[in-house]
Amino acid sequence: MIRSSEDIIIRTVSRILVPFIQLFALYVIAHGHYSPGGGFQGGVILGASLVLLLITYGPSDTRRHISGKSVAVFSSLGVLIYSGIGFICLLLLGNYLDYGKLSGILHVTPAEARSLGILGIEIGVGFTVMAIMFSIFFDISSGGKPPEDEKE
Amino acid sequence: MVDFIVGKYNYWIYIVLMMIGFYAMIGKKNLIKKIIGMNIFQTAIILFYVSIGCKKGATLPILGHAHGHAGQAIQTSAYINPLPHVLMLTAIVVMVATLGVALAIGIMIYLKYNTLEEDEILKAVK
Amino acid sequence: MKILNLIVVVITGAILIYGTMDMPGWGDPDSPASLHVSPRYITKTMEETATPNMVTSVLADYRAYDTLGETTVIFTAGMACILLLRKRRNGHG
Amino acid sequence: MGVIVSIKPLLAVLVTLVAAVLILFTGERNRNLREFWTLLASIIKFSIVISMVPLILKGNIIEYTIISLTPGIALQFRIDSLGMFFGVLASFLWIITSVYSIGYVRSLDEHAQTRYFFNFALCLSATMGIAFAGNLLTLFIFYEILTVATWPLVYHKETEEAIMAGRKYLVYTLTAGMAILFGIILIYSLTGTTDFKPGGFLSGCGSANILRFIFVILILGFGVKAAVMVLHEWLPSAMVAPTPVSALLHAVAVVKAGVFGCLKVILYVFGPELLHELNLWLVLAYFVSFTIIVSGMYALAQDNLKRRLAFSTINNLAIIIMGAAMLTPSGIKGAIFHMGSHGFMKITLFFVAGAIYVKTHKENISELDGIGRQMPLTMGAFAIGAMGIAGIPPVCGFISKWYMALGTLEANEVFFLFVLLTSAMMDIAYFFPIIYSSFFKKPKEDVIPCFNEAPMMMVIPLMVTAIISIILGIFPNAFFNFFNIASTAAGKILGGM
Amino acid sequence: MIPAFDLVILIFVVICAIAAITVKDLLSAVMILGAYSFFMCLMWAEMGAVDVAFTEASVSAGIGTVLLIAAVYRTTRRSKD
Amino acid sequence: MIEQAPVLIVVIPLIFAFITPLIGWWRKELCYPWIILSLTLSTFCSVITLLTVINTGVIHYHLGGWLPPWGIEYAVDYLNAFVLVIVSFTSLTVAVYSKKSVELELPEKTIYFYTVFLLQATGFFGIIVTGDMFNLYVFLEIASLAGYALIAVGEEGAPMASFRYVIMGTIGASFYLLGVGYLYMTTGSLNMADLARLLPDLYGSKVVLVAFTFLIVGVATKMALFPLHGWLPDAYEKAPSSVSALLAPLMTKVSAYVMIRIMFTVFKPYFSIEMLPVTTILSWIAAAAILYGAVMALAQTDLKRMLVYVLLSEVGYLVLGIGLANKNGLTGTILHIMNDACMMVALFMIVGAIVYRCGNREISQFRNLHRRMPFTMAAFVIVGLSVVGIPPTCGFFSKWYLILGAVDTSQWVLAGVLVLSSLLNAILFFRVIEYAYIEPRGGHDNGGESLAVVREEAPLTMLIPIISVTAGIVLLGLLSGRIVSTVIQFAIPACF
Amino acid sequence: MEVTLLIQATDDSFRILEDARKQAKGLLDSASILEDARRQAKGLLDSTVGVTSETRQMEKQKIQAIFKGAQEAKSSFQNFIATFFLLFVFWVLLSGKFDLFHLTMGVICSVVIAHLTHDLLLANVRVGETRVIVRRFITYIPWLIYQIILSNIHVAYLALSPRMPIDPHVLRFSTKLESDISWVTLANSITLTPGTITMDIKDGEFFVHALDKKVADDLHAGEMEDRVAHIFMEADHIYIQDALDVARIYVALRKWG
Repeated sequence: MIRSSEDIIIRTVSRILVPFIQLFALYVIAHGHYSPGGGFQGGVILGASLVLLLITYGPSDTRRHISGKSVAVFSSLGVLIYSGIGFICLLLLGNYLDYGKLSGILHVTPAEARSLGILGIEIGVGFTVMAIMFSIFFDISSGGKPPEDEKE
Repeated sequence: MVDFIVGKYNYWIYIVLMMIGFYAMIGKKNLIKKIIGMNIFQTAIILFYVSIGCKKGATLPILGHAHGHAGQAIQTSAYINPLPHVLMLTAIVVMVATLGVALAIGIMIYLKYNTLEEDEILKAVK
Repeated sequence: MKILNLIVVVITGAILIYGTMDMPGWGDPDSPASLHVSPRYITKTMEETATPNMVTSVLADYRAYDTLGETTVIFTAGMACILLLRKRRNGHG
Repeated sequence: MGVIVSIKPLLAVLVTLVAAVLILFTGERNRNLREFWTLLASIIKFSIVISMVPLILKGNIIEYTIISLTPGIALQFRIDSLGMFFGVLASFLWIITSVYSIGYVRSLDEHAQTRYFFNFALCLSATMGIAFAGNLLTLFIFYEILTVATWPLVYHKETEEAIMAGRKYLVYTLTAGMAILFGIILIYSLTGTTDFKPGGFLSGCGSANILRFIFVILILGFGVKAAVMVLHEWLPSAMVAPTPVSALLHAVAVVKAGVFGCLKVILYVFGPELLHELNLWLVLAYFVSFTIIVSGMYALAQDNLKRRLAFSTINNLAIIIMGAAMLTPSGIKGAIFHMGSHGFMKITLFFVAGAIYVKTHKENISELDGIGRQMPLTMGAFAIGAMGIAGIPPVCGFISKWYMALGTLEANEVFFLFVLLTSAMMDIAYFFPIIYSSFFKKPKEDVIPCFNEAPMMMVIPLMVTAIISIILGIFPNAFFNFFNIASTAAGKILGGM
Repeated sequence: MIPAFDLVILIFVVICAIAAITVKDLLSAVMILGAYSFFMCLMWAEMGAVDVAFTEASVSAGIGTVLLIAAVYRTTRRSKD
Repeated sequence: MIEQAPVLIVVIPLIFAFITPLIGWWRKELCYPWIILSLTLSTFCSVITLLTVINTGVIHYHLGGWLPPWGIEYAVDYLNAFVLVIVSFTSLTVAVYSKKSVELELPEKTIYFYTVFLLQATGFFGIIVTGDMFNLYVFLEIASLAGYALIAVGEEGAPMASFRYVIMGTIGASFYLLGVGYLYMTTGSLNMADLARLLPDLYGSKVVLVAFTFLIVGVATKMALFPLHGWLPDAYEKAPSSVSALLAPLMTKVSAYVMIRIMFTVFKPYFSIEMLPVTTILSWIAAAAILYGAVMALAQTDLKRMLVYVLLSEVGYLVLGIGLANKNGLTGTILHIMNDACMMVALFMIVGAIVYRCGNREISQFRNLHRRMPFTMAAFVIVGLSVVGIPPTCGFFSKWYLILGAVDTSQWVLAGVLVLSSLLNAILFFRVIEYAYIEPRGGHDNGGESLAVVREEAPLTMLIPIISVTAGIVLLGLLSGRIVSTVIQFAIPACF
Repeated sequence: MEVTLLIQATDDSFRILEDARKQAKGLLDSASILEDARRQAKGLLDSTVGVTSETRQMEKQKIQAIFKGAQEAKSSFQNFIATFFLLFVFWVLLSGKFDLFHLTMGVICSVVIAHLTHDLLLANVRVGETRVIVRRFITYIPWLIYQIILSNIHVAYLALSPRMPIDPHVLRFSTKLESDISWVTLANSITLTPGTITMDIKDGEFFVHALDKKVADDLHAGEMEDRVAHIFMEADHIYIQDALDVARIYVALRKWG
């Protein structure tokens, strides 16, 4: 189903908008501490920008920006960052996800360590959500057809 | 009585929405319609939760000018209860995840039976 | 069948309305939900997590494990969609 | 009068279990080895059981607790005289049946022999468990194993008829099992224990109606295996099974397990005192007298030899229960001893039926004219068995029936004496024509009027059992103090009275 | 919180919900659902739940609608009810 | 690290699941040992947890170092720990078993299958171990989503079955969520222990009543209790065999666990018993479920579908014990959680093995199966006996406690239903055994092996789990007294 | 490499053009008295124009091809830098926080996004003086607004007049614009103007729905197109009317080359 859009307007506008959308997504992730938003919303927006690319430029062009493999790597990587941060706390003799314990290795106060921990997991969430949203959209819109030109 | 009805109109609306969604889930035959109903149903629950968190006269659950306020004591009643919001973030995520899986299954069904009507599919399965 | 569905729906609605009767008023700052657990999130968020956005601090710290679960839900959904729909041209995959 | 903890009861049960597994793994590849396992196990088992007899006779109780099943109930073996009696009987008859089965299956070249021997061993294991069980739950566990293990033996022939018989058997026995379970649970919730106690442990617990209800469902439950009339239907159908199986079913394992269960319920759970109090014994006795009379009549009407034997079995089992239901020393003594004597006699009769079938493929009585000339040893044994069943001295049946008759008198119930005598007359009426026609009637064309016995593997066991029947009739204590075991059991139960 | 505004949105939401499940054309239904989500998120924003509103806007009204549209394109717009 | 064991039970398979796709790309065949490793570690941790609980009592683990009710708490008591051990062992067994059947049924999707499979197990662990109402919901959804996907990749008709499961499952989960919301609204807490402390003052409130209703209905939907069971038969019948083997035993057991938690931990037992006639209603529904399941099973000609209905009936047993609400009844339920998990997992694995070898599940096609697959069929016989309730297999003992519980409350009809269902089960299973073992000879018994059947036993990765679970069934039966006295009697709420 | 080739090629083409023009002019001047000479000169001029349009077509393709390759080789880094700055400005506008932490974060994010999308934001833009384009674009906007107001009034008149004299029809015209960005600007301008909507663009052909004749005529007049072309320094005038601008491009190209 997905093929590159013929409509020049959509192509051009999305081409120009995508970087800004993505930056906005990162902004949302990074500023989750101060304003609404966070990893999840940012991730969804990132995913949406990729979906936009996919719709307008088709799978092959989109893969130049994010390949099928890196989607899957990102989806695993994100949750791994999250659970990994939790696990590091465990190694630092804290409970699981007890970021306060990170203050020891980050040389900041526990509250700030928690803040940084939050940022860390937001990033993880963002990765996963982005990759998964993209991949779900890809699967649903392609409906089971194998991607045309994916290299295994 | 009037107070009872007016004072909780949020809850009434949420019940109405939920019933609409619920009916679509169990009463409609079209799979996409069912999914739409599911969406409405879950959104209604989220509305309910958000209504729980509301506080009259309170502001967003973000400490305004955090650095400036450092010295002052924070009034609990000044901020909306953040916990239901957190829960609902999770619920929304769950919602979209369910939506994705449901759609994927719906597409599988369509690819196999070329229809989205439940009765026709059941006929085809047999 | 339609009637049956409607009846189920109406019964559920009736139960919900019944429950609504005892609910604390909407937006009441003294409702139990606002008094028991959440005050700590509101008052201590800066002090304990250095994060002014309470939603974020609760989401990613106090109840971080829920969020891990939530991310896992998304991950599961993604894997599920791949499992359900993606077909590989060759067996290796 | 001490309690001795010993692992022997467990060993006695396990030996056969191990044998069963070995049989299964040896399979068809090495028939001799497989049957060697059977024989070896049976002999080991018998010697283990026998080694415990002296202790029991001294009045001891042998106990072994394996594991706690629920609070208050353990998987426990406790051997007293009654259990010992049944144990000795079963383990001894297994040796003989094994020998006979080997002869039987080999000469008929049966299919699925491994399964046959496997289930046989399993049955015996379960029977031992029943005999040695220390409480109702343990007994029930082995009882159910027995039920399931016997089923493949019933449908063994795998004809349409055999399968139907198997189904019938299962329906009856499993339903009964559930009734028993329900009864046990009621008892447990009333008393918190199910340990057997000579003279019963239920008195004083619960209202009379509940106790009556428990008694009824337990007796009905065990009564199914004991083939009490109206619940007997499975037994004649199960006669399609191979003859050694019938012999085992009817003489040793299954029906005796049922009767044993009834006895346990009557004597060890409720106890004479309580039964008197609740007036249940009389009801029970009337109930089984009905069986005695009707089954006798049925037996007269049968032409198939094994079916006739089956109804005779029903008759005798009912007699045993009736004897016990008298709740008098002689009655109980007679009942217990009749378990043994009937076992020896009936197994003889079934062996004979099997031998005839193996040799001539005949199953109907009307075809047996003159067969005595062809198979004199076999038919001689048959005559001894038949006499014993009918209660003619010097065969052992006489002694047991004598005691039971005494028991009825002690209980002052002449009616039951009359029932006993009537049944004896019927025994004569349905067995003696066979003996007469087989020896004195003119043989039919296809009977070869010369000595032509079944294989020795079959004839020797049936001769042995016949001879033992006679010996027991003359010296009741000859066989490992057989009679003494029975009388100590009776004494202990009534000790409290 | 402005009650009138609140009430108007709530009514819109209900109308959208009913329309979404009654419209026979699936694509329209999905679009209406998107509108429903959007109104919902407006309402939440108005109730102070900015985070939830943001998420709803990006997820339900955004990705969710996109997924539904993709699915409808992939399958069929026709619906019997 | 021992004090971290409760969280490791969940976190290890979680992390492993995240890595599984990566591993799968590197070496596809490593996925299988990878998840086995993960589940083994998890099982190990759960056993450690159980031992710790037995030695030192209830474990409280505070995730993120936040004290409850502010943070999420793992509260592991006897009940949790026991169910955890069961669930982890079962999932490990099924994981070992799944190798061949996945290779056969889903050759192209092994990586993702194993990933989702592991996530499914993780979801179960998370549900059981948590002490927080909302956390439970999250893990419930993980398990459900994974379940939807795993079912949908089954045979013909599976997607539709799965779709109906999605709808019903979402309704159930949403009702649960709604119930949690109502509770939160009146108490302001999500922690189970905290709720248990706060709720008694509010028992008169209509909100609490509604919350309770919705929680129970939600869980009952997930559990497929009788009137809400519509999704279950198709879903579990059509799923791939290893998925049925995982989901069918565990989803219902886990839901039963949740139901016990809600009824007797979050709410005080007297609320569930006296304030509302819940337990009475539940026990009658359960009785209906038992009979319905057994009768429907009788009507089936397909073995797997028959087992699915048997499962419905087993759900009835579980709920019946809860509904009886006394010591024996609950003991029965908890014991039955273990026993039924073993029995169902064994049965569904056996069906899978039969399908693997013979390719069909019609009972009437089972002729000579005992020659073809002697060990599998022997296992089937033993498991069947256990389901029927023949001692000394474990199925008997749970039934024993349940009947005892029914007798204790003088619910004669319920006791009668239990007994009757045993008989119906007996008919069911002996019918199958008859087909598999008896080769009818048209009247003549000439003997000899007339039909030469090639012995074709299931592959070892299938056979070993089947045999070990079967052995476990007998062993657990014999050990049930020990289990009851060391674990279960402490798992029952103190007031019984 | 490409750049030198490119320059040579364009230089060649221009030399031809200039030659032809000079020739024609000279002929026109010298033979102004003679009627037939003038006619001859006119014919020559016509033929040169014919030649030019042909060669222009060829050259255009050739140049475009070369331009693309050249751009890729040359500008990926420059694009990256430009994108980065654009994005960073955007970030700062969004964030409004100027502490080190957030700025660092902004830099990191911008770098990442710029790396990922440098070929999107500034891709495909014909080489032109950015400053010129921006300046022209800004001056274009007031004009556009003016147009919008005008047509607003017109449409209001149409809508409010009792007869409703609308005459909807679809215009189809091919444009002289070349780059997608200019197409999009034109299309959006058309759409923004009330009364007209761009329905589709296919291979440089616009399909525009117009509300009545007057608006359609306005469009046909091509002023808007010309202005857009002017912004992006495209179409014919790149060769003739905007030689200066073009020259500037070459200067720039030489500098980069």
